Amino acid sequence: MEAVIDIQGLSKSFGSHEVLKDINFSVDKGEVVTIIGSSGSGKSTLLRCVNLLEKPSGGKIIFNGENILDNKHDVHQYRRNLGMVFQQFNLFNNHNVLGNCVVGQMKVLKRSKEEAEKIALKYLKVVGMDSFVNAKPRQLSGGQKQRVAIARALSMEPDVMLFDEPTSALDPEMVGEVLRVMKELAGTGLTMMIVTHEMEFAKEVSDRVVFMDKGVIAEEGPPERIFNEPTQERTKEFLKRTLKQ
Amino acid sequence: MEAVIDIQGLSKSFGSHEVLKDINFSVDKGEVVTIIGSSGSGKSTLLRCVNLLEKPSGGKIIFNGENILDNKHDVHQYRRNLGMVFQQFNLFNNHNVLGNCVVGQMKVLKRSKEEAEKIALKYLKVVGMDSFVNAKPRQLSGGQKQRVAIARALSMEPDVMLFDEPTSALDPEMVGEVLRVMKELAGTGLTMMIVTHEMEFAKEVSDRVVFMDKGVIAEEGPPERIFNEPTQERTKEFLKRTLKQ
Amino acid sequence: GTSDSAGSGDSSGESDQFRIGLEAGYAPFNWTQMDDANAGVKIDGNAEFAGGYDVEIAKKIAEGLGKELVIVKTEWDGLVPSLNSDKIDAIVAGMSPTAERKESIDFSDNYYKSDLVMVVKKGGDFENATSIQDFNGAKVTAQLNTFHYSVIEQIDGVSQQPAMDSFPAMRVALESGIIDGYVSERPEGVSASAANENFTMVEFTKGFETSEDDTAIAVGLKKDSDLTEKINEILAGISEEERIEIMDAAIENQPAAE
Amino acid sequence: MTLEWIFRIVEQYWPMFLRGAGVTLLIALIGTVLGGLIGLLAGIVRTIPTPERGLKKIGLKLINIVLSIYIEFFRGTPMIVQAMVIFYGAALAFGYHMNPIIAGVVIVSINTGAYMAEIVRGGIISVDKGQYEASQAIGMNHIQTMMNVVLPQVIRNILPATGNQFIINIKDTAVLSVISISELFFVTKTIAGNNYRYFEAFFVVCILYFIMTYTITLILRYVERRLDGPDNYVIAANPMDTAEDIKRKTQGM
Amino acid sequence: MTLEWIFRIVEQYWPMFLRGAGVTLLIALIGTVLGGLIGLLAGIVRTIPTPERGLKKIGLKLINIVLSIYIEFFRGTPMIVQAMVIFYGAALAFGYHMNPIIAGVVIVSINTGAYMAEIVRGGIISVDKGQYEASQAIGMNHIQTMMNVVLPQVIRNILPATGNQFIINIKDTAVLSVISISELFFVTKTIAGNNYRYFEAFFVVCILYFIMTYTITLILRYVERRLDGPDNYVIAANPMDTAEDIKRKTQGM
Ligand SMILES: Nc1ncnc2c1ncn2[C@@H]1O[C@H](COP(=O)(O)OP(=O)(O)OP(=O)(O)O)[C@@H](O)[C@H]1O
Ligand SMILES: Nc1ncnc2c1ncn2[C@@H]1O[C@H](COP(=O)(O)OP(=O)(O)OP(=O)(O)O)[C@@H](O)[C@H]1O
Ligand SMILES: [Mg+2]
Ligand SMILES: [Mg+2]
Repeated sequence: MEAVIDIQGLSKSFGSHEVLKDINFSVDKGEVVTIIGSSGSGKSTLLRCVNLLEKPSGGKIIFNGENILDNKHDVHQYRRNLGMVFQQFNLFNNHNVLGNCVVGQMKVLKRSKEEAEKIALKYLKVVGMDSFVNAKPRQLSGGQKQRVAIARALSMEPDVMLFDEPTSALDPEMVGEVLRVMKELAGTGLTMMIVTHEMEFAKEVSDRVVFMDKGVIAEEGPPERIFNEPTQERTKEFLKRTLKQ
Repeated sequence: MEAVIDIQGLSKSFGSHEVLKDINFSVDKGEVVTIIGSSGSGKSTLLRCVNLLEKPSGGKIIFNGENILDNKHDVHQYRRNLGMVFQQFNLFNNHNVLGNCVVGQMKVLKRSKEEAEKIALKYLKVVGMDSFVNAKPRQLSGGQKQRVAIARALSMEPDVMLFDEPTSALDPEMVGEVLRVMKELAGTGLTMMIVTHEMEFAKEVSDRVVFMDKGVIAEEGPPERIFNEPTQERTKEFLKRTLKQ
Repeated sequence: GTSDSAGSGDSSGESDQFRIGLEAGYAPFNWTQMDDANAGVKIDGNAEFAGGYDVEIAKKIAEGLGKELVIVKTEWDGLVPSLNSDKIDAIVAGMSPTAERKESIDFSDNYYKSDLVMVVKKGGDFENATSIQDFNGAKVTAQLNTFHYSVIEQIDGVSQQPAMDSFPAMRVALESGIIDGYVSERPEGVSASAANENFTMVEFTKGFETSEDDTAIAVGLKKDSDLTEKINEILAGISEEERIEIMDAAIENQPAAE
Repeated sequence: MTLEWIFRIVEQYWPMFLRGAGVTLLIALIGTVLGGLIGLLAGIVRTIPTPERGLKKIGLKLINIVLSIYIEFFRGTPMIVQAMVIFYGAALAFGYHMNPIIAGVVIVSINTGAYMAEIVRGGIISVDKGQYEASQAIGMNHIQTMMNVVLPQVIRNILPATGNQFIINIKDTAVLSVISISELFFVTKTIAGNNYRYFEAFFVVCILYFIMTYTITLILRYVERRLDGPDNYVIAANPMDTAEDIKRKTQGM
Repeated sequence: MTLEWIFRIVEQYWPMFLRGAGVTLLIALIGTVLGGLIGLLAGIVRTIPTPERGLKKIGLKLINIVLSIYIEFFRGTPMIVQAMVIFYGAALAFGYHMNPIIAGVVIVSINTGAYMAEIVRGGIISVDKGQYEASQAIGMNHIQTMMNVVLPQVIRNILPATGNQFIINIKDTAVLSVISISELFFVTKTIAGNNYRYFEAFFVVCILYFIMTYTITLILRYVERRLDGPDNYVIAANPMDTAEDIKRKTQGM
């Protein structure tokens, strides 16, 4: 299958602090890749590098055959293909729930107001937030914010979704629901990169699991193999502590 | 055993929107109560009412035999007995990691700088953040922030800890570690109210589980009973979806 | 300095100081200089010295009163309030004893009288005017709230421009061609044309009709001040020739003439 | 100061006072609005992320330098001097005689713009960086991000400082009398000079200033409350629908 | 305007210019600092949560009303009028003769305080509410919260607007000549009046103003960078320690 995103030798430093080191991996069209690893291992930074919110210190990101780190590349055009759900949600404070899901569609995708609202409502319904269209972000609970953030990203109908812990604030029931939606989306050919701490979730949803440790990819493979027969010492230790919990 | 916090007929409305309705329950000294329930059911609001960050619309909160909703009561004095870990962490942006854990001790508890730093480092070590003392909140990953928030609350050495999803941003391994610390703390007589979405965690850590649904306590009891033989229809449904996930 | 600061002294009549207020920026009546050349007087609470026609007259008054002269440098708008709040004993600042001013303060007898002139551009259409009527059609203005402005309407067919806030503004306006001339008094006109080669002063053989109150200048005093009488006596002792002499010396000594 | 004189002055000169106040308000209002727009524009430009490419980078750098010079120059020199240089300078250099009111509006706007640019900068700093990133992540370009997400939040935060600026403008227009604009302060000086009732005339003008500035304060407070929106929100369908209910309802989807 | 005259004026009068600039800078500096403190204090007071208890509630309400009157009154009236009322009024009414410089500092501080109070209000609005709540939750009272958590963040955000205020003060001290203060602008008018070289004298003063304001800008920018701290942080022990390592190390605890 064809790689949508191909990351080659990616590295990222904050000052002298090297957070990502020589990351190599690719994601195929329609594939669901989950990224696991301990806190601070660079998972969020990796996602942020992929959509260029952080400027990588080195390496290449090949998207549809082009290196988007090339200077000639239009960043905004590229980002339209990617949706992102942030770990901190980052809902637009000056818009209500509906506005959060509509503004990008209208301004970036130039959809009409009616169309944008129809699509927004569709995805708000999926996450169970359609009755809160009028609420401002500050009036929402943690889980509600996260669901709106998911709906906002989905409303843009991107090719690739980057989820940074999309279920951290959700109750298990909602996690199940989101899982169901994601599977549906994966079925429609949506490519996904998901950072998660929920191993069950990772097992269930992913085609491939990437285990990150201290800024490098320690191991990757299909979930069955990673979870049942990890080859690396670090992975084993991480999973041991995790699973016996 | 004696109740530390006794909540009687507590209610809370935002405008016409009633978020908590006639909540009654009490927490004994040294007890660990977990609060579960779906997103938006009022769990965070309940915790926020307990430490008066939200003013309850009605009811009583009896702490050590006194109704702290009485006008005569000194709110700040009362809050010193409570520690809180926020769902959104709310680290002080103008302090570094150490400063976050030290400022309250020095200003509120009037501890000396040396003592405060010693205690802060002790708890930062517990959450594995002692090597990040110089980092500013904006330089931390999600899980790192959450761990600092936990250390900050613990540094105040309160009688009662209110945790709002203390493990949402933690990797499973860290969750295990935090769990271990909490159990230790519970052993020392610390009382805890924990909102969580992780049923495993709730099962393992709590003496009692409270299930909230649409602003009311639908059911409460020891974890074994709630998880294995729930009596309420709503609880059953919530757990069914949850557990089969 | 004579006292440590301008406001600290108690300036009641019993003191041995004669405190006068002026702008020290209205040459040749009064100006500021860096040293005590030409018998300049130290400005209170300030490192500089004041000189000019007003200062010379004030010296004579102080001498006559047997008091030490203290000069308080104050913005024009602050002079009357300073006098009325006893921060100074007198205003000796080229101030005309107009009827309106007389409502809030008293004046001594006049100690100078000047004629109105028109300051125009050298080499311009109006350089050789002799009558105010020669300014028919000219764009003329004067300083706000002065009688200079109200006499402009005596010129037939004049294009009277809005009054301006200050002499500097008028000089800029004249230089830039926004106006053709401004009404002024002789000492200012002499000085302006001496200082700026582009300006010249038109003196009229057939000039403006003015009232004595407007063209003369006098010492401003607090209402019912017991100084008024004494100062009038002293001023009476300064002859017309002596005044002209002092003014000529002032025009000659003023900083711009260097 | 007598009450009688105050009434006499008001009675006799109220049309002059009103016209003066009108001119002042007009210049200050247009000046603040245009200045605010300049400030926001400067904010947009100054936050453009530095491009990689050589030429664009140099271009942006140049624009930023020009912007800095503009801000420092107009904040750094007195408005009265700017007014004289622009008004008389234009006449002197090009023989171009501007309409004084238009010149006044231009000067006040440019001047306010320099101050507003700094106020906006402070406002942008205080908006959470996550807001910018979230907009970028859904593909907005810099201008879209600023227009739709960042600046609306900035505007709300800098409203109090903008109110200050408006009030400062109302009072600072006084220096425009130097270019023959009959604004309120100059009118008052004229009236005072007519009567030599300085105290009374300035008392009246103080009250007029106060009325203008206080009205502005009230209007801005109202705008602030409007921007904050209701503390409450309306739940579209049934109140207290939680996830389950909605799921049940939308199961068919 | 000739270069020759500029040099002559500077040569002859530089000590006067310098002394005038010194007075201006002194008053503006102290005025801005004190005004800033007043503004922060007003910010603390205005954000005190309304107490439940009757008497305290009324007391707070009263204080807030007084504060509003202060702000609206001093923003709403020209500083020159305030200066005259305070300076000459004190002498007239109580026979109390203030030192003009002290009077000037007092007036500028009070005036700046009224503006800063609004700027601080904008700054407080823009600090995330969670910061306030987190401080409250660890038992800080209102003042501790404001001093240790909220205001430090506010100060950083309002620094650009404070720079504006400083610059405005430098220029606005000009009106204090009415109470016999020989500040820079008055000094310049004097020099211009002496020589009839208005263009040259005002050119010099513009340059002096510019030097002062630009220096302030540079200092404030430096302070901003200092407050922001390094973009990087030093990891205390080994770099790239992640949770496991530390856990391993601290297992013995
Ligand atoms: N300030 C507010 N104004 C209006 N409504 C609010 C406000 N804060 C919370 N709510 C509403 O109150 C309800 C309960 O919120 P709360 O944060 O307590 O939920 P929760 O149980 O903690 O959910 P989660 O698990 O998603 O964090 C939600 O419907 C929320 O929209
Ligand atoms: N702006 C920044 N400046 C300096 N260091 C940073 C910055 N952002 C992140 N880091 C550091 O980079 C490392 C990786 O952070 P990252 O957010 O990618 O972790 P993560 O794997 O997402 O962790 P978590 O599971 O806790 O969210 C952390 O040690 C963090 O402190
Ligand atoms: Mg992360
Ligand atoms: Mg919550």
